[in-house]
Amino acid sequence: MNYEEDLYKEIILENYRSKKNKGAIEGASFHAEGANPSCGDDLELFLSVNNGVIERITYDGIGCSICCAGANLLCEALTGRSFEEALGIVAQFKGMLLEEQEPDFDDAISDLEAMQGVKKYPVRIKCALLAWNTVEGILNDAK
Amino acid sequence: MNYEEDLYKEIILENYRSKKNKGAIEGASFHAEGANPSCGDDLELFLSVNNGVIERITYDGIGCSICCAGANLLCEALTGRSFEEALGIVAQFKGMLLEEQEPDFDDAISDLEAMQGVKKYPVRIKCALLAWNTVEGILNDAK
Amino acid sequence: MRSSVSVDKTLTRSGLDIAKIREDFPNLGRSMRGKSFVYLDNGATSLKPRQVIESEVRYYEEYCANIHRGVYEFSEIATEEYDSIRAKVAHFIGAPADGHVIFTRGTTESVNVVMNGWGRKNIGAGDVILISEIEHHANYVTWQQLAQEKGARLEFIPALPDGSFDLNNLDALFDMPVKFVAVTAMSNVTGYKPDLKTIIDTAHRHGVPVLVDAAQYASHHTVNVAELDCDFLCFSGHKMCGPTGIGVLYGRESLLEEMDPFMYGGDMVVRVKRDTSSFKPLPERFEAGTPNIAGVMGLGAAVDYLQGIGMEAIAEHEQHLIEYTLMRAAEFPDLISYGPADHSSRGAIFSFNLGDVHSHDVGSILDQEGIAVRTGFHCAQPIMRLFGIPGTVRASMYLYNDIDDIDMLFTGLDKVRGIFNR
Amino acid sequence: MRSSVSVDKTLTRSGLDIAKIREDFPNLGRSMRGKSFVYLDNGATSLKPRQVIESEVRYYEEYCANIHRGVYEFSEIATEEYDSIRAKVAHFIGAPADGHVIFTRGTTESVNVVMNGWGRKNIGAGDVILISEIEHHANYVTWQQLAQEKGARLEFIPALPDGSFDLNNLDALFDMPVKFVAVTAMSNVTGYKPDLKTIIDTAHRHGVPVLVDAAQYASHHTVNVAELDCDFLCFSGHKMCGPTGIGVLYGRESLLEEMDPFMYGGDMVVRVKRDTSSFKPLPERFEAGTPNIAGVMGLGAAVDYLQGIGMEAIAEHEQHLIEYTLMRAAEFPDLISYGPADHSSRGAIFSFNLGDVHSHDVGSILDQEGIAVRTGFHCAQPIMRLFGIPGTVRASMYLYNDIDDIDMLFTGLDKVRGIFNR
Ligand SMILES: Cc1ncc(COP(=O)(O)O)c(C=O)c1O
Ligand SMILES: Cc1ncc(COP(=O)(O)O)c(C=O)c1O
Repeated sequence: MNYEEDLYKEIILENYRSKKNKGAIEGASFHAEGANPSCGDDLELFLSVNNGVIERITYDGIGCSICCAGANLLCEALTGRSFEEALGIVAQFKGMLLEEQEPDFDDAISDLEAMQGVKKYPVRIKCALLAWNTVEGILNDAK
Repeated sequence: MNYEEDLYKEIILENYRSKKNKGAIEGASFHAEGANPSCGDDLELFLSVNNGVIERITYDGIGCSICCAGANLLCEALTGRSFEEALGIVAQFKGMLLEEQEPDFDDAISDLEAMQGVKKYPVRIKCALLAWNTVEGILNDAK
Repeated sequence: MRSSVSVDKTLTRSGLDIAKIREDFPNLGRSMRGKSFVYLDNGATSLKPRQVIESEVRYYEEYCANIHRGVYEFSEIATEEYDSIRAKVAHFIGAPADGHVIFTRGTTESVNVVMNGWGRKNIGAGDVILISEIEHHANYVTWQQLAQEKGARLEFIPALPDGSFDLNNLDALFDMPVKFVAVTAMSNVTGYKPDLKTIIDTAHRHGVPVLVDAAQYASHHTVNVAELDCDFLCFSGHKMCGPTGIGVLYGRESLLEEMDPFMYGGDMVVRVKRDTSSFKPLPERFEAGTPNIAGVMGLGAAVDYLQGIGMEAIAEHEQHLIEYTLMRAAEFPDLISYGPADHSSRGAIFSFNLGDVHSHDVGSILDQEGIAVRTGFHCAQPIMRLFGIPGTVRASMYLYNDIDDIDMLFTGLDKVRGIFNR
Repeated sequence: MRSSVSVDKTLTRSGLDIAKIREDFPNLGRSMRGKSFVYLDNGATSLKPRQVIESEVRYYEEYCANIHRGVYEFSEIATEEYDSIRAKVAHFIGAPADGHVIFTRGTTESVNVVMNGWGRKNIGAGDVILISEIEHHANYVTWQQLAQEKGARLEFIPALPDGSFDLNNLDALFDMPVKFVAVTAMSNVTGYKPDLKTIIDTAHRHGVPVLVDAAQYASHHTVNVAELDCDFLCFSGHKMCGPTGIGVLYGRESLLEEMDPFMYGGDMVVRVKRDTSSFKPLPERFEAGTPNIAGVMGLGAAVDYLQGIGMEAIAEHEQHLIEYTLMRAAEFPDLISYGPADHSSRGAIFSFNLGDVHSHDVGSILDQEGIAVRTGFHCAQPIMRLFGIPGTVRASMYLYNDIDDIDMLFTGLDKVRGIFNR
């Protein structure tokens, strides 16, 4: 087990550093906050939705690399999805980290599999999932 | 070390059983209460004093054998004494149990030496001294 | 010396192998005042098995770290252990969720957490707090002081001369403006176990919550708070083979949710602003500051230990001991024993006086014979007033006691009589 | 691996033989994540020396009994030990009498005992409670909640950007209706040690009592409450080589005497009547119920251990460590360290951030290298607001840390930069 390859692999660091989906959306259709107080992770999610489709999704706030990478991957994966599709991806992502499910994402979002290594570091799982749990709340409330 | 000879010797049990000095004095010149709550010792002392001399002294209440024997011995030893003499005897008795003092009581009150064995049983010392500390309070306040 | 022909005595009805159990307790191998040690003061605190001591040592030696705070392995292990023991305790008492189990220093703190958090908020002038005269001071003085503070009234479930309850007119008590009931599950003086179910059901019919002081009960019996339907349950680790300094408060979720925290500090807040703070959910809200982590580890080991032996078997074994004790007591005409004659409503606590010998003298002579009992009022002055006595000698038993211990107690009492009847 | 050519590094200026001291701590021989273990989270809790662990085991194995209650030998021994440790602690902090030392679960409970007993009685609407923004939540939220409850106001000793105090206009603060001052002796974030003497003397000139939170201070420095002239002093055993679940509240006699008890129960009452009770004198009045007896035994052993080594030598050794740490930190241009630049007012706590790497990542990578530090806001959100940051990485040292530990920390930080600068 090598944490540099599991936790701090290139693709995670890239997603962590990416500013593409960072920042607020003015007049967002949905907005929610999520925090892991004991870790110092504190995020906001913004969704603009049109005709039941997530047109744009961004995050803002402070979090560790795993948390931010998880948030950026989420934004990438859920853009252009319907709520139904989005919930499916969330379920698959959480299943990968919380249960024994082998991930089997569409090619377009296969980057999500990069987070599988987090599973070996139980305390970091909640970092990886912060954005995902937050969006799940939004999607379920909106149903 | 044999507790039957130190603690429960005949002379202590006799003093414990003696009812001679037990009971209240109506219209006593002095009266005080003393208790060791954790042991269940709870005594009252009554003194009738005339011309600076203790004419009669009694105790009442509940206490273990060591406590009651100590009280009865006190009544015997202090009857007929001036406050000055009484305080001297109290000091000598406490010195015997609390310090390294070898007892050297007058023949008339040499029974007090029977209590010396209590010294080997530290938790019982406060039983033996309950009446003595109480009378010391009375005598000092009256000075 | 402990007799060696006691096979049939140690293999009791309950099927427990007491001789083997005794090997787990390092204290039992020792001598006191030069005599082999007989421990009959379990009502005050229990001895600790090796397994419990070792679990504390393991925490200190192997993964000593604070919980809920570290990003490193040892802190993670400590946190996981701590949380898993909360789950274990919740399971042990049949609590519906882990979050309803709060770790305290002991029964006394548990009762005070409820007095402060629920009592101070809900009890006012003219209200009645219903307790009993057989309560330990922890479950008496606490409510008495709240009543004083608030101008409320303390009232009592009627007690019979033997210290048991008369529940015939229980319902009528609730004609008074009763706001809270606090009652023991087992008297630490007589071992009497009230019919809690009736008390709780009656109180609930009148919408009144009930706190159960299980300090003496939980160590000897299976507890199921869901079945019992009590609102609060309090007990102490040190009386159930666990360490000192750790105890439990179980609370019904809806009541815990409305309670003020007992203490403020780290680990119980989410966000601290200049003038306000928001608090964590249950149970953290009630566990400010660094808890007794090693104590929790030890408590977990104690629960494992007791469950490994079986609470039913322990209760049965002790039932056997108290029956034997009361049978032997009947041989002493000058022995006055306190508590209900009906064995089935009694735990293994034997309170008595020997003629007019003061309890302190009895205890002191037994001590010289290597036998540990407690004397005095046992932090329960109200029941002493009920009995009209200043104190008792109390022999209280636990799973490792056997018939030999009881026989030695009575041999000791013979000695007392020998001395005082000289 | 720990380097073996470190003789000159472990024999520090203070003359302490750190290699020998390290042998007393079983944890230090262990490995974490497969690396040799470096413990730099002493601000959260300290490791425990063998001597402390053994003293608890000895109590459990040899004379396990409740205190103040038994008439038998083991209970007498336990009671004597317990009382003698109170005297030992009183001596350790220079308290004028044993009765002014109250055993609690830890600093958090100590502060809450004062808030409840003194604060609730003496602080009312419009009054000011003077604290600081560098307080730990235990000494912040507690007073904040009291202020909320009473309609009182929380005000702060002014803090400079580095987290130290500006005491120039201290006197003028008392133009406000200040009723109580609560202040830390050493920040758990920066190690800053305020000039307590000035604060206490000024407060006293205005007739205001001062509580000192010595949770971080007492483990590393000689404390003398008589010289300091503080009114209350709070600290925790677990941060000073002692067990979890035990702490101390020192109080000035006249203030303790007027305080309401925090908890009610056994061992703190003299007489319980139907509707009223009379309470025991100090300190028992504040120690209801069975205390953490084993914890007290361990605390006694911890005091012996620390005194055997010498508090002055410990403080000097740590001064050396923090100076070395800050010197090495200067090599990292992207490292931002928090706290006053003046070493002489700082204990051995090193809080920092590395560029814009989140503290959790730093801590996590250090963990993988076997190094235990703490990350986040350290139960001190107000000082984080002052610094304008969400958290820090904190390395906090103790007597068994050496230069090697610091070097390994910086090697770990190199690793962090390597990963994040790829
Ligand atoms: C300065 C300070 N005060 C108070 C506390 C609280 O101490 P405890 O958690 O032992 O109650 C701590 C430790 O976390 C601290 O560092
Ligand atoms: C019935 C009962 N309630 C409460 C207590 C108080 O328990 P603790 O001293 O562990 O807080 C005891 C034990 O002394 C007890 O026997």
